[in-house]
Formats: sequence, C-alpha cells, structure tokens
Amino acid sequence: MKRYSAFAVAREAVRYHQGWERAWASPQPKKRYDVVIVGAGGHGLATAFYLGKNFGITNVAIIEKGWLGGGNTGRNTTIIRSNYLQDPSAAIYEKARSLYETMSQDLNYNVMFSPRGVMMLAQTQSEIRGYERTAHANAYQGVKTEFIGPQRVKELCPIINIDGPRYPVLGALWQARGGTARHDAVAWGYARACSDMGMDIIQKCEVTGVRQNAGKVVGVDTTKGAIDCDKLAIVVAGHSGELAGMAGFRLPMESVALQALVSEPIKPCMDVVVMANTVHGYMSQSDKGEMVIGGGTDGFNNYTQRGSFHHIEETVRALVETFPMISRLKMLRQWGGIVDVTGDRSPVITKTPLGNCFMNGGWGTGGFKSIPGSGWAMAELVAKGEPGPLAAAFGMDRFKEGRFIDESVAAGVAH
Amino acid sequence: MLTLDCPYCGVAAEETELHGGGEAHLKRFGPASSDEDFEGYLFMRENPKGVNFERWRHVNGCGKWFHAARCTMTLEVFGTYSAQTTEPPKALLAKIKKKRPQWPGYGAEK
Amino acid sequence: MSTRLPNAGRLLNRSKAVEFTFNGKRLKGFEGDTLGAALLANDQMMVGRSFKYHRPRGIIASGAEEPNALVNMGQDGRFEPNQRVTTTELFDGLTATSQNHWPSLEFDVGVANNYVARFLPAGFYYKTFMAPRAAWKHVFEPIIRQSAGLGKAPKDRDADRYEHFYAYVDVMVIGGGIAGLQAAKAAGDSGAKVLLVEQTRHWGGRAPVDGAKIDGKPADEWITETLAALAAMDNVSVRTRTMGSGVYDHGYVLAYEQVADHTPGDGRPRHRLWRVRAKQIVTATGAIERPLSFAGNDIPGVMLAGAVRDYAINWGVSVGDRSVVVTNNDDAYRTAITLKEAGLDIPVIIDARAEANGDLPNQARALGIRIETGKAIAKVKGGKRVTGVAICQQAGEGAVLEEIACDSVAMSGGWSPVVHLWSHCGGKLIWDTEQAHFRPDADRSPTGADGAAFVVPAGIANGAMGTADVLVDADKAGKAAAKAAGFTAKRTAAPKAVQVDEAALSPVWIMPQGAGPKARMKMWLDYQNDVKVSDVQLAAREGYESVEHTKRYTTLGMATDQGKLSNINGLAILADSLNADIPQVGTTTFRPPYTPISMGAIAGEARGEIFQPLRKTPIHGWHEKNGVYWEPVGHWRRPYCFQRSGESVEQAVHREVKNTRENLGLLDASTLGKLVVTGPDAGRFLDMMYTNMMSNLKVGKCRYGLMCSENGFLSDDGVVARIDEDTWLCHTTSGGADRIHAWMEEWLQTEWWDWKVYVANLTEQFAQIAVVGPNARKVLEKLGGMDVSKEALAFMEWNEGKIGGFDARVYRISFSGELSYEISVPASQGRAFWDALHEVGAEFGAMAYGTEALHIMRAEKGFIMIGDETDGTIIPQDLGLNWALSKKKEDYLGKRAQQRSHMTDPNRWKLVGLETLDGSVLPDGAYAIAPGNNDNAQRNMVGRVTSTYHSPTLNRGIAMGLVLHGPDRMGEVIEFGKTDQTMVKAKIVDPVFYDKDGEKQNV
Amino acid sequence: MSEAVSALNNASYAGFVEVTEMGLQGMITLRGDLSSAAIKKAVKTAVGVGVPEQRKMAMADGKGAGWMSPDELLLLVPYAQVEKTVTGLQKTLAKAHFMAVNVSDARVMFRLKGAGAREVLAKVAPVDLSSDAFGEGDLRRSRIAQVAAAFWMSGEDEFTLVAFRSVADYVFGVLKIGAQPGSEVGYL
Repeated sequence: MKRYSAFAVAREAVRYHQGWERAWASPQPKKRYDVVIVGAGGHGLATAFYLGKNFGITNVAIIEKGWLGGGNTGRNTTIIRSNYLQDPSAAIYEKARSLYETMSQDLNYNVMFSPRGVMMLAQTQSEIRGYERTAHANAYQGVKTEFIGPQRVKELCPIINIDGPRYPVLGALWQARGGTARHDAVAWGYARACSDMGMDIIQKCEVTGVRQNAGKVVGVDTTKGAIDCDKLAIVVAGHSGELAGMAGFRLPMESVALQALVSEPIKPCMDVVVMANTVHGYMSQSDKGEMVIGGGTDGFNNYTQRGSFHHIEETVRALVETFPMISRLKMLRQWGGIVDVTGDRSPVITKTPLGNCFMNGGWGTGGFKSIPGSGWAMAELVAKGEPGPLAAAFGMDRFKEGRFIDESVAAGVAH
Repeated sequence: MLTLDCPYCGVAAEETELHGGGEAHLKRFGPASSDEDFEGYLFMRENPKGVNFERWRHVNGCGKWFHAARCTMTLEVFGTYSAQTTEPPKALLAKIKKKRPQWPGYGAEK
Repeated sequence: MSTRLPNAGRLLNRSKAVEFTFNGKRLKGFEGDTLGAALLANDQMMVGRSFKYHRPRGIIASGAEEPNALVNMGQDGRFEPNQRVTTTELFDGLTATSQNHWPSLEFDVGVANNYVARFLPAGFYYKTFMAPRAAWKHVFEPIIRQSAGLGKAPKDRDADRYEHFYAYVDVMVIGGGIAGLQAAKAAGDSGAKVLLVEQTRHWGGRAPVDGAKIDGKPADEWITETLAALAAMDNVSVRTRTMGSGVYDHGYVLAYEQVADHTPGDGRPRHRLWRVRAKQIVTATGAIERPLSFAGNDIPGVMLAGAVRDYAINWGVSVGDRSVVVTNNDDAYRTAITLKEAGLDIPVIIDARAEANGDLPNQARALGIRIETGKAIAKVKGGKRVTGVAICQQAGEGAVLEEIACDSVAMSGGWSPVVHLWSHCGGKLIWDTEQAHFRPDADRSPTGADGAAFVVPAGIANGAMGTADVLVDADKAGKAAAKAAGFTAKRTAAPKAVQVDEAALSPVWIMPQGAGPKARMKMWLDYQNDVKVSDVQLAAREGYESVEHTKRYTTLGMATDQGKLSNINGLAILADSLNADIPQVGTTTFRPPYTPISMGAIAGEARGEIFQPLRKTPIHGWHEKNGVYWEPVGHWRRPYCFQRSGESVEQAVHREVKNTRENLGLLDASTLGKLVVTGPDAGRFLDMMYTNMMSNLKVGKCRYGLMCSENGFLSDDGVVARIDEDTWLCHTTSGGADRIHAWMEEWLQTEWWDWKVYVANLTEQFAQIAVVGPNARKVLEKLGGMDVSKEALAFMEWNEGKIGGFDARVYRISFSGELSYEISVPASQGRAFWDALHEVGAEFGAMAYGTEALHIMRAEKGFIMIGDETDGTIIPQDLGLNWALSKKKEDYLGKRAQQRSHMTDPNRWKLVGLETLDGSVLPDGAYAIAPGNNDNAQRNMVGRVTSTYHSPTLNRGIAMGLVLHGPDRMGEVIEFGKTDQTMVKAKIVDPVFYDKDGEKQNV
Repeated sequence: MSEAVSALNNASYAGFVEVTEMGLQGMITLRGDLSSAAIKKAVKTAVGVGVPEQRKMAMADGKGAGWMSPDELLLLVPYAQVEKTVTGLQKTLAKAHFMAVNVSDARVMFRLKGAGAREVLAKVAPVDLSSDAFGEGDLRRSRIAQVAAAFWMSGEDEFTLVAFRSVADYVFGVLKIGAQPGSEVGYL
C-alpha cells in the first residue's frame, strides 16, 4: 500500500489525483476465518488491528451491517480523556489515550488527535471533593491530572462565565493531554491498516444467526452467506442485545439514545474541551469552527437514532448559562446515536457462556475515547481466550458478585 | 418526544411530565434467592428491538406509576395500563399480536 | 452590473427608503427588501469568501438555500455571525460585515489556498501533517483552525430575550405557498383546528413570480382571497416569519418564530420557539432549484435562474444587464422571458437538451432570444464577478465554440422537492426518474404514537410540479390530513389553474458530458465548503463509497446550508463514479433543524436567576442579609457559613464551631426531608425501607435509621419519630427528600400495592431549626411553653406544643454531640421563630452556624455523612454500622444484595478514624498507598480519606477514611499520597474524636 | 402566636396579565378511597362540595376540592380553619384508611388574571390551554417551566396555580417574564 505523505499528495496533484488507490478493499467473504468480528465500528476495527499487530492473527473478517464507522464512531463528540476514578477505568482509558497520541503515525492516517486539554468544572462543594479525589487517584494511576482554581479556568477558557448567579465555577479537574480527534478518521485509519494486513472488511453484510455446536460457536449466518470461524467477537455497541439474543444469552444492558448537536462554524474562540456535569452539558470547538455540544441520554429504550428535543433544550440551556456568548449562535444540526448502558455504566470486555465467543460493549457514553484501549484489551482476550490485566475487571460475572466499577461516584455522568 | 396516556389521569402526558422506569414486570428476588435469580432481577434486561413492556411514572402529574407497551424501533405505543399487575392485559397482547403478527409474544424471549 | 429596475418589485414599498451599512459603506434599500436584494441593488456582487479556498463568493439564491451570502450582523449584545442575507429582512440602521477574510473582502491573504487548491483535494489533511508528531497540535491545526470557521465569535452577553410556546392542533401546515394555503383551506373547511406557518413575511411563495393564474385570477389575487377566507375561520390560525424547523416523534413540531429580528430592541422577545403537537402535519415546503456543474460555476454573478427571476419580480433588482441562461429544463426560460420583458439583454439561452420546443422556449424564441440547444458552458470567465462564458457541445469534452460576454449567468438544473421535514422522523423517499429528484414515498411515511402515518406532503414538496397539479395535490393533502385527524372533509373541488405544458428536463450532472479532470476541479458542488465534482470522484475512487463516507470525507453538504443545493448533484456524481443508480446510493439522513435556529431560542426564558429553580427556606432572606457563603445542595442553597467583616471562610467556620460547642448555635435545618408515613401497614412498610426495625419504635421516641438501595448500597439516613400508633415521621437528608419520597411511592404502587400505607412529603410545610450547645435548654426555657428538661424530654424523644407562642414539634436529637433540640414550626412562622431565638438567645451567645460547622462537629463525633462517607458504592457494613442492620428481619431492601460474594469480602475497606502524626489536615480524597504496583502498573491503594477537617475543638487535623482491614489495625501508621507524590503519615484511630461517652449530649 | 406570612407575602406584577401571590391559603392533602361513601361524606362536611370528577376543581363560597390523583384531593379552606378541618376529617374518617395533612405552608398559590392568562401559562406548561380544551373548573397537574405545579381555571380569563413554597420566587419569575408587555402571542 502506498504511504500517505505531503510528498504523495504533491505527486498525485500533478496528475489531478487520478492515481490514488482504495483506502481499503471490499472483498467477498471467504468460507472460513480464524476470527470473525461482528461490527466494523471503531472498537471492532481496533480489535482486528491489534489482533494482527500484537498477536499476528490476520485471517480475520470484520463484518458490518451497514458501512464501517457508520454507527457511534461517527456520531460522537470526539472527546478523549482518561481522568477516571476507579483503577480499571483509569487503566483502560489511559491506555487508549496514550495510543491516540501516536495513532496518526501508527496508522499512517492523520486522525488529528489534538491534546488541547479537557476540564471538568466543579460547581458544587461535592464536585470539588469528587474531583480532588479523582486527582489523588490519578496521581497514582499514571494519569496526569490536576485540580485547578477558577482563575486558571478562566485563563484556559475565556468564554466561560465563572461567576454565574446560580453555579459559580469553583474549580476544575484539568487533564492537559486530553482532547479530541477526528472521529471518522479513526475508523478509516484502522480500516485501511487492517485491509493492508490482509484482513477482510465486509460491509453491507448483516449477521442473521450464530451457528453453534456443543456450546461453541462454529460460525455465523449472514446476508452474504454462512461464514465459519474458530472464534467470534461481538463488538456492536447498541445492538449487543440483539447479537447476544442470537447467541442465546442475556446481557445486563439497555440501549438508549445519546444526543449531540453542532452550531454553525465560527472563528476559533475555545481551545479546550469543557464539561459541566452539574448542569449536564459539554462543549468543544471543532477544527471546522463548529461548537460541538453533547448532553445526556434519553430515559427510555430506543433504537431509532432520534432523540427527544427536551434533552437538547436542557443541554443548550445549561451551556448558554455557562457560555453566554453562544446564545446568538445557531444550532446547525442535531442527531442521536444508540448507546448500550450496563448496570454500573461501565463496559464489559468479557467471555460469554459460549467458550469461543467474546463480547465487548456497554461503553455507554465513553465509547469513542476508549477505542484503542478497548481494541487492545479485546484483542488480547480473543487471542488468549482469557482476559489480560486491562480487561480483567470488566468481566460480566461482576454483576453476580456485586463487584461494580462505578464512575458516577465522582465524575457525575461520564461522557 | 413521546406522549403516553396516563391510565389514572386520562391525559396524554408528554415526555417532560413523565419519568421512565425501565423494564416492566420484573419479579423481585429477596434474601432466599439464588445469585442467578438475583442478578437477573437487578441487571439482566430484555432490551428488545420491537415490542417493549416498560414502567413509567407520571411524575409531573398525578404521581402514579403505570405500564406501557411500546415499540423501540418505531416508538409506536400499543397501550398503557395499571401498575398493579404482574403481567400485561390479555386484550393488549392480542392487539399487539394483531398489529405485529411476527411478534413472538410476551415473555417469548425469556 | 446589478441595479434596481424602475418601478418593479411586488414586495417593495418604494415610498419608504431604508438605510443600512455593509463593511462600513452606507447603502440604501426599500422597505420590503431582503438584505440580499438590497446588496444586489447596490451592485454588491461579492459578499464573502468560501470556507477552504477563500474564493470570492456572491449571492446565488434568494431564500433559505443560500450557501454563500453569510454576514456578521449587528453590534455588541446584538452581534450575530453567519446571518443569511437572502432571508434577512432589511431594516433601518442594519449593519453587516462580510466574513472569512483578512484583511479585507477584496484582498484576502487566505486566497493563497486557492492558488494551491490543486494540492488541497478532499481529505488531503488525512494524508499529511503527520510528522513531526507535535506539529499537528502546535503548527498545522492552529493554521487550519484560523483559516476555517466563518463569522466572528460573539463577545457580549445576549441583549435579547426569548420564549417558548405550546400549541395543540389537529393539522399543522408548514409552508405558506399556494399549496400550503390550499391545504390549510381544505383542512380548515372540515372544522379541524389548523395552524399554518410560513417562514418568510410573505404568503404565496413562487406562484406570483411564475405568473400563475388560479381560478382565472392572477395568483396574488387568489392568495389575498384565500387568506381572507382563512382569516374568517375561527379554527384556523396563520403566522408568518415562522419556520417549521423540525418534526419529531409523536407529532411534535418545532416552529421558530422570528418575532423581532427586523425590529431589534423594540422590547419584544427576539424569537419564540413553538412546540406544537399536531395530529397531522402537512409539509407544503416547496422545492429548491439545483445548480449545474460547469467550470467556474461559483464565480459571483452565477446564480440560480429562479433566484434571478425572484430578484427581478419581487424586489425589482436586475442582477445583470447581459444575462446568459443555462439550463436542462423549460422552467429557466421563464427567467429569460422575465428579463427580456424587463428590457434586459439575454445574449443566449444555453440548453443542454437536444431540442427545446415547449411553450416557454417558443415564447422566448418569439421574443427574439437566441437559443442554443445541445450546448453547454465550457467555462465561466471572470474572477470577482462574471465577465463572460465559453460555449461548447454538451456531448463533447469542452472544445470552445464561442465566447460570449455577459455579467451574469442564470442556471437551472431542475428542482428538488424540500423533503427535510418529511424525513426528520423517518419518512422515506423514492427517486423520480422523470423529474430527476427524490420525493416523499407515500407508502413509507413517518408513523406516530398510534403507528399510523402523521405527515402528508403537499404540492411541489410532493413532486407535483405544475400549478394545476400543485393545487389538486394540496387540496387532497389538506383533506387527507383532516380525515386522518378525525374530521370529515367538505366535498369541494380544488381551484383550477392553467398549466403551462413543460417538456421533460434531461438530467445533466456535469457540463460538458466529457469534461476532463482539470475542468472537474473547477466545478463546484458545495459552494461554502469548496467541494467540487473532482472531490466526490476522488472519494469514490478511494473507496469511500457510502454516501455517508463521501459526505464526511469531502464535507459535501455539511456547510451551514446542509447541502440544500449540493446534495442531489453530489449524489449523482457519486452514483456515476460507482456505476450505480442514484436510488441505490441513497441520501444522507436529514436532521433537524431545517435551517439553523438560535441557541437563545432553544434555551428560552431560562437564564440568570431563573436558569434553574432555586429552592429557598423560609429563613433564606435572613441568611442573605447576614454574610452567608452559599453551598448549592440539589436545587437548594444552604449556608456553608456566615462571614463577618474581615473574616475568611475558614475563620468563620471555626468561630461557628467553637461558639456552638461553648455557647449556643442555631442551624437552619429546614431543608431536611420530612416524610409522613401512615396506615395500618406503615410499620411493616418501614421495616422494608430501613435496614433496622421501625415497627417496634415506641410512640414519642426517635430512632436513627439507614436506607439502602436494592443493590445494597447506602442511599440515605435520618431520624425516624413514631407519631402515633399508625404514623411515623421520617427525616431524610436535604438532597434525599424528593428521591426517598418517590422511592417509597414506587414500592407502594408497584410492589406492595395491597399494603395500606399513605406517604406525604411535608418537607416544606415546616421550618426546622437546630438549637445546639450547652445553652440550648436555657434559651428554650426562656422562650417558655414546653418542659424541655432532661426528665420531661430525654435524649431521642420528641414532644409537641407551644414554645414562645409558636406551634412547635421538638425532637431531642443531636448530630453534633452537644445538648441539642431540633424544632420544627410551620413554615409561615419559621422566620419569626428564627428571629425570636436570636433575640432571646442573645444573652446565651446565640449564633447561626452553617453546613461546614455542622460537618466538622459531626466528624469530631465520628458520625458518618451520606455523600461523604458514602458515594453509592458503600454498604453499611463498610462503615461499621452492623448494629443498624436488624437481625430479626428476614428481609429489607438491600439485604439480598449484601449477601453477594464481593459484599461479604473481608478485604472490603472499612471505616476508621485517622490522625496525622504532625497534626496537619489530610488532603481531601487522598488515597492510602501501599508498596508495589498492580498488573496495570498503577500504585497499590489500600484506603482513602472520606472526610477531613481541621478540628477547632481539638486544634488538629482529624479525618475519617476507609482502610483495608482498618478496624483490626488500630494504632498502625499508614501513608497517604498527595498529588505531588509526597506522602503524609497518619495513624489509624477510633473515629470518635470527641466526648466518646456522649456526656455532653445527654445532660 | 406570631404573625404567619406566605412565601411572597401577596407580591404582585401587572403585565399584560396580572400575576398575584395569593397570600395565606388553607390547603389540605386528603388521600383515601375517593369512591367510598365515608370520603364523600367527609369531603362534603369539610368543604361543602362533593368529591370532584377526574381533573376538576369544585368550589363553593371560598372552599373547594380539587382532583389530584385517583386517591388524592386538595381541599381548600380559609387558612384559619385548616386545623379545625383536619381534626374534623380525622373524626369522620376514624374507621377508614386515609390521610389528611395540612400542606398550607408547604405550598404557594398564584392567580393569573387577564385576557392573556391562557397564553402566559401556555408558555411554560405543556398543556392544551385553548378554550375548547380547557375551561372553567378544569384542573391539571403538570409543570411550570422546570417545576411541578397544579393549576385550574378559576374564572373567566383567570387561572389559579399551586406550586411548592420553596420555588415561589422561581415560579413568580417565569410568570412575570411571560406576562411582560410585548410578549403577547395573539394565538389563544
């Protein structure tokens, strides 16, 4: 595969860019693969990539019902951070964040990781205590964060109203190396690299059944025919329940709509990512100049990728109060994604009742930021059949044992 | 923006007057139950694509809990009914079956 | 050049001139102008710069679809970026400046991008800027950010206000053209309640511009009559300046009313956001004309043919003296005819079709206009404005046959129905090969709560292109909607119109057919984002085959116009590149809003003091006047402390603690939850709610109780008082009142509905004041009325009666370890009682204290605090509260959960007291660090601080924390890590630091 | 006893609709089986009207009963008579399972008066307030902007509204903004 570079672009420009080759192949499925991964979103593609890179397993098919990266990977607000409280979360999100640092070079595809810094505002005494606690934990989890005062908040983000009448900003948890990346590019970059390793990405191919024999998966039925496999990895976010249903087991998960919106593009006015959990809203400015805004999830099961407008209203209300200048900006577009949420709002990277079938899901609102770490951990689980340290705590058995990973305790909702 | 008919007030309450309460007709398991049953009760969810039986509270209204049968793919509401029951009314099940012949039926996934 | 025509302009009030400025230039227009029309009338051809290449951009359209002409408008508190000039009503004193250029519109250094455009194809940034790694963040990205973006960011707080409005109708009709008017009429005649909205200030849409005749009258007359008929119906309401911006589930429509955009500062709300619930929605949203893709189709002066016609007829503006018309359909001939009849020069009509013999072409011929069929534009000449066109064969590769001088080009690639609102909620589309556009598929409409269709498309928005068809279709739609809403439509005939017979268009996606790569790099699809034919072809070549991939890779249709002009053309190019049919490729998803709406309107009235409800106790006013430092608790605000002049917050807190311990402290505890639980089964019910027994509590006594979630975790605590045989009063935490009330109702309604219990939340019925300290009894005795002696009212007892003339219930409970009474009086008397306590208590050193003093005093006593010692992951066993877990009860909420293996794990961290060796205060939230790392290379942690304070009483740091095997390690010294990696040594001790035997509270 | 004061002490605002806090008002929450003879009798004796129908407010010379839910009524009596009325209820219902509690001080009551009253309410309540859908005597529990409230039409162009005492300022605030001159909608 030809490498991407400024030189390559210049070379192609001379012949009006007629010479570019496909970023990834679109093959017909083979009869059999060592590993079949269901779901060509960020997590599925990352799982495939690290199966190849870390374990040399390349006889892999990634099967996608729609188009690669067409689900939540392409619908989120692109925030990357690892300032989580609990050890297992901090470990996997920090692994992901550190992999984002070098992703453009590792994939030879510019995913525009921009460590512009993420701040979570503390607007109540209990938030201060929660974030100070997180800062202490992070200090010994290898996650660089600090608790900063209101003046520093104002310096880092001048458009914030730090002394609003209702919730003056009392400080913030600041992660300087958190930031954003170009979400589509993450999927496309992984896809290109996987295709380059000889893996088959099969789009427009829906799994219709999971074929089993003596408690093990032998393959999947798809709209493009039956495909055999030694191991099956299910990485389908909001649709986990459906796939688990086919495989014959239940999950501690529910699928709900998570909404986001963007404003019209304006000249740069905000260099950092700001999350305000007391009032439920978060905002950053994309390279195009749009203010990218996210809020909470709807309160009911929903597969429509449409959300309820009052959630948009609550989020915008909160942000107009926190950033008064956006009042005269306009909402350009709103949309929804379907996220799967578990009983403790933390993900599962887990074995299943079927010996050679593995599941990764339940990322809720934390999906995008975790993609490389999730793929790394999932690849290890699939390759070895047993979870490595990153995945160990995320097994599904924890719900039976009462061994939860609850992030809501400090950071409020985890976006 | 959902509207659900509150069976107690008789109004078409809108989402901002309601509070969703998750899957309906869960059987409570107490101290004598097995780990599996207790886990199932607290965490395992049907989360179906299609007909879903769920709990709602008319919180900005009469304050009463009620049940709804709703499609999670189209958001069609087949009906709402009393919270004081352990399973959906027969008439409602028949109505759904009529509208959705493919539907496996209440509890079929369980 | 573009100028104002004499005595033309049906929407103008020529008698009223209006002054405005553009880039500081003072210009004149008329009442009725849009800013766009007025700019053109002043020959302002170039109005902005494009997003990526900073190419000159002029007005191309006359309505909401305009991608180019966006300006900064207004000043200070009324400054707003990205205002679309084609939909901005002109008003006296309007100020606008152009966007996205430096230093000026005419000379923009950003245009450098244009000269290297060839090196900046779609997605080039995915392939470059990767080395060195740090360069992206520090070099490349800042440059890209600076050159991207459009308008300036507002700086000031918004000077305007906004509001919401709820409306409920049978039929909502969106769009006030002849289709909308007829649909509203037909629906209204049935008696249905109808709301008709139109986004502009004018009714009738394009019909009058196209010279339509309805029932034998000019369109304008018919429109006036129909409006009069609608006005006469009580069941019909109509509103202009109101855009149907989004259709949501269950018939919810968002309508955006621009109340005062054209009269800034007149005291009215600027925008009103309507939330309409409609049983049925008729979308009469018309159609949008498509550009043609030829080289240089983005040069200022190249405009949509329909827009050119609009400017001439509606606003009396000629966009050029010599206009070339280029088309693939008959409709564009209307423009040629209009201009010709206005005395302007039409050097040629370039028609890509092999022949043009319809009525309109023949009219044009009759007027002596030259028509070239089978021809195309090879390229447009000019830079900042059009100077001419080069003509070639449409079938060929672009060999120039002839060059023709002109100062404007009117193009038409056919019309696409506006299907946005149909699609927002899941309506599907079908491809109409004849018209080469997508239109609503009636068999796959959006469905509502009842599973039935709730959106009916009407007129051109439904693909009915001719005037007569439009009216018939709209009439049908209006009646269908009324019927579906439960009404019976009148048997009336649709109005009649003469339909001009138009020949079929021929789909032309690039001009000329065989244009080479170089030319295709100059054919614009998305004008604002600079996406060209070549970019879409590149995306397809590289495998970005899905329309979503192409859109995201090229940014086609992602500009502020959301692809209103570019989507279909882009789609066609993509389909062609993939050798697929357009319907196979499909469209991207249409998302609300139809055009952008202000954040202010979405937020509505909620800002400043009423941004969120603020709950106030009856004593709130006193706090405000006495130096309070607030702490938000839920929607309440509680006094954290009361600062006196020159005092720091910490000094104030310490003063309050000392005074309460030594004299008399008064706490406003009104926010504490007070739930009354009554009924024959109340005791049994509370035994399930609380971990300990409440049914055996004696009347007149109080008991401290714990509540857990069904998942086993501590959720709330408080003192319960037995009022009478059947009645208990349950105190909850301040944050917990509503939550626990709902929690109780949930179990009573959904699990134990046969139990006879009623619960009421009386939190706000009472003001509750804690009277605390050695002098507590003295002040109550001085107030008089109730015997509060040790004998009459022992610790953990309550009594009610009069105190100092107030109706009071007195609980002898203590959260501070001092002699303490919590007294509740009716809220209406709360402030008076508070004042009385201060007055009478003055001699005993009465002093108000806040939540922080409360926290310190409870910590000195080793009492846990929900939200400090607990965080949603803590079970009572962790806190050594096993004494509060009834052994007698076989069940309570949370009991089963607490039997799970991880809950009974001996290695769970347990509550202990902590004392730093050096007397310093442990950092809040600090973790106890043990040697070594875990498998993820994180330091091993064996505990954490849950509460930590400087105790003014003991004058040293005290803390509570959860520590591995803590209770078995009394006296042991462990290390807590600071964020700077240094350690603090602390000794594990009993959590009760003060008055272990409780002598002080029992006096 | 000392002077009792209501949340906003009769504060009032005159916009295109007049918004007034009604001062001290006796209010009793009565829960029980509304279909039972005992409750019917008790309500009649307490406030002189029958048990109201679903979503109705029944008033008679200064007293009344409002339908709050299938097992809850809001009884209105003069502030001074609350305790007496509650004791009365307890006597008449002694044998029944019921609850009667004084909530006068836990609530605040507002009155909206004027031709635009429907519109001011329609800005903050997701309820069809058109004359054909909501008339005199109709009652609805819903929300006012961000807080729960109950309101009923207490006369021509007049609504009475009850909310929690602690948010009296907030409710007054949103109603005032909605009633500001220049904010007339001209729809209802």
